Amino acid sequence: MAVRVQAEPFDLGAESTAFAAGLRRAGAMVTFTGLVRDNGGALQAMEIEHYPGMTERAIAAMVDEAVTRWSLEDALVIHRYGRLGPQDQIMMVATAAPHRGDAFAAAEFLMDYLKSRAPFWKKELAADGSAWVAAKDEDEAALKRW
Amino acid sequence: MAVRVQAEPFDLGAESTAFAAGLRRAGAMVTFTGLVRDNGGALQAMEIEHYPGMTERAIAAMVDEAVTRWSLEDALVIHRYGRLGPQDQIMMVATAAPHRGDAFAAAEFLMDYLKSRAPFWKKELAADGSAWVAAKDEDEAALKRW
Amino acid sequence: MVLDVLYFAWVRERIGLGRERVETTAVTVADLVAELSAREERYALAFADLKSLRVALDQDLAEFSAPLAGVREVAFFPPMTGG
Amino acid sequence: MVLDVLYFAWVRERIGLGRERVETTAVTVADLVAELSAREERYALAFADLKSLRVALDQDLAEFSAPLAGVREVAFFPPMTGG
Repeated sequence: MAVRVQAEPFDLGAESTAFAAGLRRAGAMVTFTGLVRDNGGALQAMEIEHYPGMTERAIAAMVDEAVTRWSLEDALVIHRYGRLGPQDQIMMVATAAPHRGDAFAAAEFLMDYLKSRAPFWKKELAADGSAWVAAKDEDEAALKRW
Repeated sequence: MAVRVQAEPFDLGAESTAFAAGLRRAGAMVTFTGLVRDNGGALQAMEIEHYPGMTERAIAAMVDEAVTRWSLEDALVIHRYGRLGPQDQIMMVATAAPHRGDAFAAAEFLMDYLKSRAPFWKKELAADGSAWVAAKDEDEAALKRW
Repeated sequence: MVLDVLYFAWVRERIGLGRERVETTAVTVADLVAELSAREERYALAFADLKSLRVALDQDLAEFSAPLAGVREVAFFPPMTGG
Repeated sequence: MVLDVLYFAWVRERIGLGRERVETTAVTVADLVAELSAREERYALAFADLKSLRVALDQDLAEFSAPLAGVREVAFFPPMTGG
Protein backbone atom coordinates (compact mmCIF):
# COMPACT_ATOMS: atom_id res chain seq x y z
CA MET A 1 0.00 0.00 0.00
CA ALA A 2 1.44 3.39 -0.92
CA VAL A 3 0.26 7.00 -0.91
CA ARG A 4 2.18 9.77 -2.64
CA VAL A 5 1.25 13.45 -2.72
CA GLN A 6 3.56 15.35 -5.03
CA ALA A 7 3.92 18.37 -7.31
CA GLU A 8 5.87 16.44 -9.96
CA PRO A 9 4.19 14.61 -12.83
CA PHE A 10 3.99 10.84 -12.51
CA ASP A 11 4.49 8.29 -15.28
CA LEU A 12 1.23 6.34 -15.58
CA GLY A 13 2.85 3.62 -17.67
CA ALA A 14 5.84 3.13 -15.37
CA GLU A 15 3.63 3.22 -12.27
CA SER A 16 1.25 0.63 -13.76
CA THR A 17 4.15 -1.62 -14.72
CA ALA A 18 5.79 -1.36 -11.29
CA PHE A 19 2.49 -1.97 -9.49
CA ALA A 20 1.76 -5.05 -11.62
CA ALA A 21 5.29 -6.38 -11.14
CA GLY A 22 4.82 -6.43 -7.38
CA LEU A 23 1.74 -8.67 -7.49
CA ARG A 24 1.93 -12.32 -6.43
CA ARG A 25 -1.65 -13.51 -5.99
CA ALA A 26 -3.85 -11.03 -7.85
CA GLY A 27 -6.17 -11.99 -10.68
CA ALA A 28 -7.38 -8.45 -11.25
CA MET A 29 -5.81 -5.00 -11.33
CA VAL A 30 -7.63 -1.72 -11.88
CA THR A 31 -6.17 1.72 -12.45
CA PHE A 32 -7.97 5.03 -12.53
CA THR A 33 -6.32 8.16 -13.86
CA GLY A 34 -7.78 11.65 -13.49
CA LEU A 35 -6.93 14.18 -16.19
CA VAL A 36 -7.37 17.94 -16.44
CA ARG A 37 -10.32 18.55 -18.78
CA ASP A 38 -9.86 21.64 -20.87
CA ASN A 39 -13.55 22.52 -21.15
CA GLY A 40 -13.54 23.01 -24.88
CA GLY A 41 -10.21 24.82 -25.07
CA ALA A 42 -10.98 27.64 -22.60
CA LEU A 43 -8.80 26.32 -19.77
CA GLN A 44 -5.24 27.63 -19.54
CA ALA A 45 -4.20 25.92 -16.33
CA MET A 46 -5.45 24.27 -13.17
CA GLU A 47 -4.03 25.13 -9.76
CA ILE A 48 -4.45 22.46 -7.11
CA GLU A 49 -4.07 23.50 -3.48
CA HIS A 50 -3.90 20.97 -0.67
CA TYR A 51 -3.47 20.71 3.09
CA PRO A 52 -0.03 19.16 3.69
CA GLY A 53 -0.18 16.63 6.47
CA MET A 54 -3.93 16.19 6.46
CA THR A 55 -3.86 15.10 2.81
CA GLU A 56 -1.55 12.14 3.40
CA ARG A 57 -3.38 11.27 6.60
CA ALA A 58 -6.86 11.39 5.00
CA ILE A 59 -5.80 9.29 2.00
CA ALA A 60 -4.03 6.72 4.18
CA ALA A 61 -7.25 6.37 6.20
CA MET A 62 -9.23 5.76 2.97
CA VAL A 63 -6.78 3.10 1.85
CA ASP A 64 -6.97 1.42 5.29
CA GLU A 65 -10.76 1.44 5.05
CA ALA A 66 -10.64 -0.08 1.56
CA VAL A 67 -8.36 -2.85 2.85
CA THR A 68 -10.84 -3.76 5.59
CA ARG A 69 -13.76 -3.81 3.14
CA TRP A 70 -12.29 -5.72 0.23
CA SER A 71 -9.77 -8.46 -0.31
CA LEU A 72 -6.93 -6.36 -1.72
CA GLU A 73 -3.41 -7.49 -2.43
CA ASP A 74 -2.20 -3.94 -3.00
CA ALA A 75 -3.35 -0.36 -3.48
CA LEU A 76 -1.65 2.81 -4.65
CA VAL A 77 -2.76 6.45 -4.65
CA ILE A 78 -0.76 9.23 -6.30
CA HIS A 79 -2.17 12.78 -6.25
CA ARG A 80 -0.52 15.91 -7.57
CA TYR A 81 -0.83 19.51 -6.46
CA GLY A 82 0.38 22.79 -7.92
CA ARG A 83 -0.03 24.06 -11.47
CA LEU A 84 -1.19 21.67 -14.20
CA GLY A 85 -2.03 22.15 -17.88
CA PRO A 86 -4.93 20.81 -19.98
CA GLN A 87 -4.92 16.99 -20.28
CA ASP A 88 -2.19 16.69 -17.62
CA GLN A 89 -2.58 13.73 -15.32
CA ILE A 90 -3.83 14.88 -11.91
CA MET A 91 -3.87 11.65 -9.97
CA MET A 92 -4.06 7.89 -10.19
CA VAL A 93 -5.35 5.01 -8.12
CA ALA A 94 -4.35 1.38 -8.59
CA THR A 95 -5.90 -1.62 -6.86
CA ALA A 96 -5.20 -5.35 -7.09
CA ALA A 97 -7.33 -8.22 -5.79
CA PRO A 98 -7.91 -11.92 -6.42
CA HIS A 99 -11.19 -11.13 -8.23
CA ARG A 100 -12.31 -8.26 -10.41
CA GLY A 101 -15.29 -7.22 -8.29
CA ASP A 102 -13.07 -6.29 -5.36
CA ALA A 103 -10.52 -4.47 -7.51
CA PHE A 104 -13.22 -2.37 -9.20
CA ALA A 105 -15.15 -1.65 -5.99
CA ALA A 106 -12.05 -0.58 -4.08
CA ALA A 107 -10.93 1.72 -6.91
CA GLU A 108 -14.37 3.36 -7.13
CA PHE A 109 -14.56 3.69 -3.36
CA LEU A 110 -11.16 5.39 -3.25
CA MET A 111 -12.15 7.73 -6.08
CA ASP A 112 -15.42 8.71 -4.43
CA TYR A 113 -13.64 9.46 -1.16
CA LEU A 114 -10.74 11.28 -2.82
CA LYS A 115 -13.26 13.52 -4.61
CA SER A 116 -15.03 14.71 -1.47
CA ARG A 117 -12.90 13.85 1.56
CA ALA A 118 -9.27 14.47 0.61
CA PRO A 119 -8.29 18.10 1.23
CA PHE A 120 -7.61 19.27 -2.32
CA TRP A 121 -9.10 22.34 -3.98
CA LYS A 122 -8.99 23.02 -7.69
CA LYS A 123 -8.91 26.42 -9.32
CA GLU A 124 -9.43 26.78 -13.05
CA LEU A 125 -7.52 29.55 -14.83
CA ALA A 126 -8.91 30.78 -18.14
CA ALA A 127 -8.33 33.82 -20.36
CA ASP A 128 -11.42 35.47 -18.91
CA GLY A 129 -10.51 34.88 -15.26
CA SER A 130 -10.17 32.17 -12.68
CA ALA A 131 -12.64 30.27 -10.51
CA TRP A 132 -12.55 27.66 -7.79
CA VAL A 133 -14.16 24.40 -8.89
CA ALA A 134 -17.35 23.89 -6.87
CA ALA A 135 -18.00 20.58 -5.16
CA LYS A 136 -20.82 18.68 -6.87
CA ASP A 137 -23.86 17.36 -5.04
CA GLU A 138 -23.52 14.15 -7.03
CA ASP A 139 -20.02 13.60 -5.66
CA GLU A 140 -21.28 13.95 -2.10
CA ALA A 141 -24.19 11.65 -2.94
CA ALA A 142 -21.79 9.06 -4.38
CA LEU A 143 -20.40 8.46 -0.87
CA LYS A 144 -23.74 7.12 0.28
CA ARG A 145 -23.38 3.92 -1.70
CA TRP A 146 -20.49 2.69 0.44
CA MET B 1 -11.55 2.20 -30.32
CA ALA B 2 -9.32 -0.82 -30.80
CA VAL B 3 -9.60 -4.57 -30.28
CA ARG B 4 -6.57 -6.86 -30.38
CA VAL B 5 -6.59 -10.65 -29.96
CA GLN B 6 -3.05 -11.98 -29.83
CA ALA B 7 -0.78 -14.74 -28.54
CA GLU B 8 2.04 -12.34 -27.66
CA PRO B 9 2.36 -10.64 -24.27
CA PHE B 10 1.37 -6.98 -24.16
CA ASP B 11 3.10 -4.21 -22.23
CA LEU B 12 0.55 -2.82 -19.76
CA GLY B 13 2.65 0.27 -19.06
CA ALA B 14 3.29 1.10 -22.70
CA GLU B 15 -0.36 0.44 -23.64
CA SER B 16 -1.57 2.68 -20.80
CA THR B 17 0.81 5.44 -21.81
CA ALA B 18 -0.17 5.23 -25.48
CA PHE B 19 -3.89 5.17 -24.66
CA ALA B 20 -3.57 8.21 -22.38
CA ALA B 21 -1.48 10.08 -24.96
CA GLY B 22 -4.30 9.83 -27.50
CA LEU B 23 -6.88 11.51 -25.26
CA ARG B 24 -8.05 15.08 -25.95
CA ARG B 25 -11.20 15.61 -23.88
CA ALA B 26 -11.18 12.91 -21.20
CA GLY B 27 -11.23 13.64 -17.49
CA ALA B 28 -11.15 9.99 -16.49
CA MET B 29 -9.34 6.88 -17.69
CA VAL B 30 -9.78 3.36 -16.31
CA THR B 31 -7.75 0.26 -17.04
CA PHE B 32 -8.46 -3.29 -16.02
CA THR B 33 -5.84 -6.01 -16.28
CA GLY B 34 -6.58 -9.70 -15.83
CA LEU B 35 -3.74 -11.88 -14.50
CA VAL B 36 -3.25 -15.64 -14.24
CA ARG B 37 -3.78 -16.58 -10.60
CA ASP B 38 -1.54 -19.41 -9.50
CA ASN B 39 -3.97 -20.88 -6.95
CA GLY B 40 -1.44 -21.13 -4.16
CA GLY B 41 1.46 -22.32 -6.29
CA ALA B 42 -0.23 -25.38 -7.84
CA LEU B 43 -0.69 -23.90 -11.30
CA GLN B 44 2.01 -24.59 -13.89
CA ALA B 45 0.38 -22.92 -16.89
CA MET B 46 -2.87 -21.74 -18.37
CA GLU B 47 -3.91 -22.57 -21.92
CA ILE B 48 -6.39 -20.20 -23.49
CA GLU B 49 -8.30 -21.40 -26.54
CA HIS B 50 -10.45 -19.08 -28.62
CA TYR B 51 -12.63 -18.98 -31.72
CA PRO B 52 -10.72 -16.91 -34.29
CA GLY B 53 -13.05 -14.61 -36.16
CA MET B 54 -15.91 -14.83 -33.69
CA THR B 55 -13.68 -13.49 -30.90
CA GLU B 56 -12.85 -10.24 -32.67
CA ARG B 57 -16.45 -9.91 -33.86
CA ALA B 58 -17.95 -10.50 -30.39
CA ILE B 59 -15.57 -8.06 -28.68
CA ALA B 60 -16.13 -5.37 -31.32
CA ALA B 61 -19.89 -5.71 -30.73
CA MET B 62 -19.35 -5.24 -26.96
CA VAL B 63 -17.26 -2.13 -27.55
CA ASP B 64 -19.94 -0.75 -29.92
CA GLU B 65 -22.57 -1.40 -27.26
CA ALA B 66 -20.46 0.37 -24.60
CA VAL B 67 -20.10 3.38 -26.89
CA THR B 68 -23.87 3.68 -27.28
CA ARG B 69 -24.45 3.39 -23.52
CA TRP B 70 -21.79 5.72 -22.16
CA SER B 71 -20.05 8.88 -23.21
CA LEU B 72 -16.66 7.39 -24.14
CA GLU B 73 -13.79 9.14 -25.80
CA ASP B 74 -11.92 5.91 -26.41
CA ALA B 75 -11.85 2.22 -25.51
CA LEU B 76 -9.29 -0.54 -25.95
CA VAL B 77 -9.50 -4.31 -25.46
CA ILE B 78 -6.46 -6.60 -25.69
CA HIS B 79 -6.93 -10.33 -25.02
CA ARG B 80 -4.31 -13.04 -25.29
CA TYR B 81 -4.66 -16.72 -26.16
CA GLY B 82 -2.23 -19.63 -26.04
CA ARG B 83 -0.01 -20.73 -23.17
CA LEU B 84 0.49 -18.38 -20.19
CA GLY B 85 2.35 -18.75 -16.91
CA PRO B 86 1.36 -17.80 -13.35
CA GLN B 87 0.89 -14.01 -12.89
CA ASP B 88 1.12 -13.44 -16.66
CA GLN B 89 -1.18 -10.74 -17.96
CA ILE B 90 -4.13 -12.31 -19.80
CA MET B 91 -5.97 -9.26 -21.03
CA MET B 92 -6.61 -5.59 -20.51
CA VAL B 93 -9.39 -3.11 -21.05
CA ALA B 94 -8.97 0.67 -21.10
CA THR B 95 -11.75 3.25 -21.22
CA ALA B 96 -11.72 7.05 -21.25
CA ALA B 97 -14.63 9.41 -20.67
CA PRO B 98 -15.28 12.99 -19.58
CA HIS B 99 -16.37 11.77 -16.12
CA ARG B 100 -15.30 8.88 -13.92
CA GLY B 101 -18.72 7.22 -13.66
CA ASP B 102 -18.84 6.50 -17.39
CA ALA B 103 -15.23 5.29 -17.54
CA PHE B 104 -15.77 2.87 -14.63
CA ALA B 105 -19.16 1.62 -15.84
CA ALA B 106 -17.93 0.98 -19.38
CA ALA B 107 -14.86 -0.91 -18.11
CA GLU B 108 -16.97 -3.10 -15.82
CA PHE B 109 -19.53 -3.70 -18.56
CA LEU B 110 -16.79 -4.78 -20.98
CA MET B 111 -15.27 -7.08 -18.35
CA ASP B 112 -18.60 -8.72 -17.52
CA TYR B 113 -19.29 -9.36 -21.19
CA LEU B 114 -15.75 -10.55 -21.96
CA LYS B 115 -16.06 -13.07 -19.10
CA SER B 116 -19.22 -14.72 -20.38
CA ARG B 117 -19.76 -13.72 -24.00
CA ALA B 118 -16.36 -13.65 -25.69
CA PRO B 119 -15.42 -17.10 -27.03
CA PHE B 120 -12.41 -17.89 -24.85
CA TRP B 121 -11.91 -21.07 -22.81
CA LYS B 122 -9.29 -21.47 -20.13
CA LYS B 123 -7.57 -24.69 -19.15
CA GLU B 124 -5.46 -24.88 -16.01
CA LEU B 125 -2.44 -27.17 -16.08
CA ALA B 126 -1.09 -28.39 -12.75
CA ALA B 127 1.31 -31.14 -11.66
CA ASP B 128 -1.65 -33.39 -10.83
CA GLY B 129 -3.45 -32.89 -14.14
CA SER B 130 -5.36 -30.33 -16.14
CA ALA B 131 -8.90 -29.03 -16.06
CA TRP B 132 -11.06 -26.62 -18.01
CA VAL B 133 -12.09 -23.64 -15.94
CA ALA B 134 -15.85 -23.79 -15.34
CA ALA B 135 -18.02 -20.74 -16.00
CA LYS B 136 -19.31 -19.26 -12.75
CA ASP B 137 -22.98 -18.59 -12.09
CA GLU B 138 -21.98 -15.25 -10.61
CA ASP B 139 -20.36 -14.22 -13.89
CA GLU B 140 -23.57 -15.01 -15.79
CA ALA B 141 -25.57 -13.19 -13.11
CA ALA B 142 -23.29 -10.14 -13.43
CA LEU B 143 -24.66 -9.54 -16.95
CA LYS B 144 -28.11 -8.87 -15.56
CA ARG B 145 -27.09 -5.53 -14.10
CA TRP B 146 -26.55 -3.98 -17.52
CA MET C 1 -26.65 -28.77 -47.07
CA VAL C 2 -22.98 -28.81 -46.15
CA LEU C 3 -21.92 -27.13 -42.91
CA ASP C 4 -18.57 -26.33 -41.33
CA VAL C 5 -18.95 -27.63 -37.79
CA LEU C 6 -16.46 -26.41 -35.17
CA TYR C 7 -15.79 -27.72 -31.67
CA PHE C 8 -13.95 -25.93 -28.87
CA ALA C 9 -12.50 -26.68 -25.42
CA TRP C 10 -13.74 -29.95 -23.89
CA VAL C 11 -16.26 -30.46 -26.71
CA ARG C 12 -13.30 -30.54 -29.10
CA GLU C 13 -11.41 -32.91 -26.81
CA ARG C 14 -14.33 -35.32 -26.41
CA ILE C 15 -15.11 -35.46 -30.12
CA GLY C 16 -11.42 -35.59 -30.97
CA LEU C 17 -11.37 -32.93 -33.65
CA GLY C 18 -11.73 -29.19 -33.93
CA ARG C 19 -13.53 -28.86 -37.24
CA GLU C 20 -15.27 -30.99 -39.84
CA ARG C 21 -17.56 -30.66 -42.81
CA VAL C 22 -20.97 -32.22 -42.27
CA GLU C 23 -23.51 -33.05 -44.93
CA THR C 24 -26.92 -32.84 -43.31
CA THR C 25 -30.65 -32.33 -43.83
CA ALA C 26 -31.13 -31.06 -40.23
CA VAL C 27 -33.61 -28.19 -39.97
CA THR C 28 -32.56 -26.89 -36.56
CA VAL C 29 -29.42 -26.98 -34.41
CA ALA C 30 -31.17 -29.56 -32.21
CA ASP C 31 -31.72 -31.78 -35.26
CA LEU C 32 -28.02 -31.53 -36.10
CA VAL C 33 -27.07 -32.42 -32.52
CA ALA C 34 -29.35 -35.51 -32.67
CA GLU C 35 -27.86 -36.53 -36.02
CA LEU C 36 -24.26 -36.20 -34.75
CA SER C 37 -25.05 -37.94 -31.44
CA ALA C 38 -26.46 -40.92 -33.34
CA ARG C 39 -23.21 -41.24 -35.29
CA GLU C 40 -20.76 -42.31 -32.60
CA GLU C 41 -20.40 -42.60 -28.85
CA ARG C 42 -17.92 -39.68 -28.64
CA TYR C 43 -20.49 -37.32 -30.16
CA ALA C 44 -23.22 -38.62 -27.85
CA LEU C 45 -20.88 -38.04 -24.92
CA ALA C 46 -20.01 -34.49 -25.99
CA PHE C 47 -23.66 -33.56 -26.52
CA ALA C 48 -25.02 -35.43 -23.47
CA ASP C 49 -25.93 -32.27 -21.54
CA LEU C 50 -27.07 -29.43 -23.77
CA LYS C 51 -27.46 -27.11 -20.77
CA SER C 52 -23.67 -27.12 -20.44
CA LEU C 53 -23.21 -26.26 -24.11
CA ARG C 54 -23.45 -23.16 -26.22
CA VAL C 55 -23.86 -22.86 -29.96
CA ALA C 56 -22.93 -20.14 -32.44
CA LEU C 57 -24.29 -19.86 -35.97
CA ASP C 58 -21.98 -18.00 -38.34
CA GLN C 59 -20.18 -16.67 -35.26
CA ASP C 60 -23.24 -15.32 -33.45
CA LEU C 61 -24.58 -17.01 -30.30
CA ALA C 62 -27.86 -18.81 -30.98
CA GLU C 63 -30.42 -21.16 -29.42
CA PHE C 64 -30.53 -24.90 -30.04
CA SER C 65 -33.98 -24.37 -31.51
CA ALA C 66 -32.60 -21.99 -34.18
CA PRO C 67 -33.05 -22.96 -37.86
CA LEU C 68 -29.98 -23.81 -39.93
CA ALA C 69 -31.30 -22.40 -43.20
CA GLY C 70 -28.65 -20.20 -44.79
CA VAL C 71 -26.06 -21.02 -42.14
CA ARG C 72 -22.52 -21.96 -43.20
CA GLU C 73 -20.67 -22.37 -39.90
CA VAL C 74 -21.93 -24.00 -36.69
CA ALA C 75 -19.79 -24.02 -33.52
CA PHE C 76 -20.34 -25.98 -30.31
CA PHE C 77 -18.54 -25.11 -27.07
CA PRO C 78 -18.91 -24.89 -23.29
CA PRO C 79 -19.87 -21.63 -21.56
CA MET C 80 -17.15 -19.08 -22.22
CA THR C 81 -14.52 -18.13 -19.66
CA GLY C 82 -12.78 -15.04 -21.00
CA GLY C 83 -11.42 -12.03 -19.20
CA MET D 1 -5.45 28.85 24.54
CA VAL D 2 -3.38 29.47 21.42
CA LEU D 3 -4.42 27.82 18.17
CA ASP D 4 -2.85 27.49 14.73
CA VAL D 5 -5.65 28.51 12.39
CA LEU D 6 -5.30 27.58 8.71
CA TYR D 7 -7.31 28.75 5.70
CA PHE D 8 -7.48 27.13 2.26
CA ALA D 9 -8.79 27.94 -1.22
CA TRP D 10 -11.26 30.86 -1.36
CA VAL D 11 -11.37 31.09 2.44
CA ARG D 12 -7.63 31.82 2.34
CA GLU D 13 -8.14 34.33 -0.48
CA ARG D 14 -10.96 36.18 1.29
CA ILE D 15 -9.13 36.40 4.60
CA GLY D 16 -5.88 37.21 2.86
CA LEU D 17 -3.64 34.76 4.67
CA GLY D 18 -3.09 31.04 4.87
CA ARG D 19 -2.20 30.62 8.51
CA GLU D 20 -2.15 32.59 11.76
CA ARG D 21 -1.83 32.02 15.50
CA VAL D 22 -4.98 32.93 17.39
CA GLU D 23 -5.28 33.47 21.13
CA THR D 24 -8.82 32.58 22.11
CA THR D 25 -11.15 31.47 24.90
CA ALA D 26 -13.63 29.95 22.42
CA VAL D 27 -15.16 26.67 23.63
CA THR D 28 -16.38 25.36 20.28
CA VAL D 29 -15.48 25.88 16.63
CA ALA D 30 -18.65 27.97 16.26
CA ASP D 31 -17.44 30.25 19.07
CA LEU D 32 -14.12 30.69 17.29
CA VAL D 33 -15.90 31.52 14.03
CA ALA D 34 -18.00 34.15 15.83
CA GLU D 35 -14.89 35.64 17.43
CA LEU D 36 -13.01 35.83 14.12
CA SER D 37 -16.04 37.19 12.25
CA ALA D 38 -16.35 40.00 14.82
CA ARG D 39 -12.72 41.01 14.18
CA GLU D 40 -12.85 42.30 10.65
CA GLU D 41 -15.07 42.44 7.58
CA ARG D 42 -12.86 39.99 5.61
CA TYR D 43 -13.39 37.31 8.25
CA ALA D 44 -17.13 38.00 8.40
CA LEU D 45 -17.21 37.64 4.61
CA ALA D 46 -15.27 34.37 4.61
CA PHE D 47 -17.49 32.85 7.32
CA ALA D 48 -20.79 34.28 6.03
CA ASP D 49 -22.20 30.91 4.95
CA LEU D 50 -21.11 28.05 7.19
CA LYS D 51 -22.96 25.51 5.03
CA SER D 52 -20.39 26.15 2.31
CA LEU D 53 -17.51 25.63 4.74
CA ARG D 54 -15.77 22.64 6.27
CA VAL D 55 -13.58 22.52 9.36
CA ALA D 56 -10.81 20.14 10.42
CA LEU D 57 -9.46 19.86 13.98
CA ASP D 58 -5.91 18.57 14.14
CA GLN D 59 -6.37 17.37 10.54
CA ASP D 60 -9.59 15.42 11.07
CA LEU D 61 -12.92 16.65 9.68
CA ALA D 62 -15.20 17.92 12.46
CA GLU D 63 -18.50 19.66 13.08
CA PHE D 64 -18.81 23.38 13.88
CA SER D 65 -20.31 22.33 17.22
CA ALA D 66 -17.16 20.41 18.17
CA PRO D 67 -15.24 21.50 21.31
CA LEU D 68 -11.76 22.99 20.93
CA ALA D 69 -10.37 21.59 24.19
CA GLY D 70 -6.99 19.95 23.51
CA VAL D 71 -6.96 21.05 19.87
CA ARG D 72 -3.83 22.66 18.42
CA GLU D 73 -4.67 23.16 14.76
CA VAL D 74 -7.96 24.36 13.23
CA ALA D 75 -8.44 24.56 9.46
CA PHE D 76 -11.28 26.18 7.51
CA PHE D 77 -11.92 25.45 3.85
CA PRO D 78 -14.62 24.93 1.21
CA PRO D 79 -15.91 21.46 0.31
CA MET D 80 -13.04 19.47 -1.12
CA THR D 81 -12.61 18.82 -4.85
CA GLY D 82 -9.93 16.18 -5.15
CA GLY D 83 -9.56 13.29 -7.57
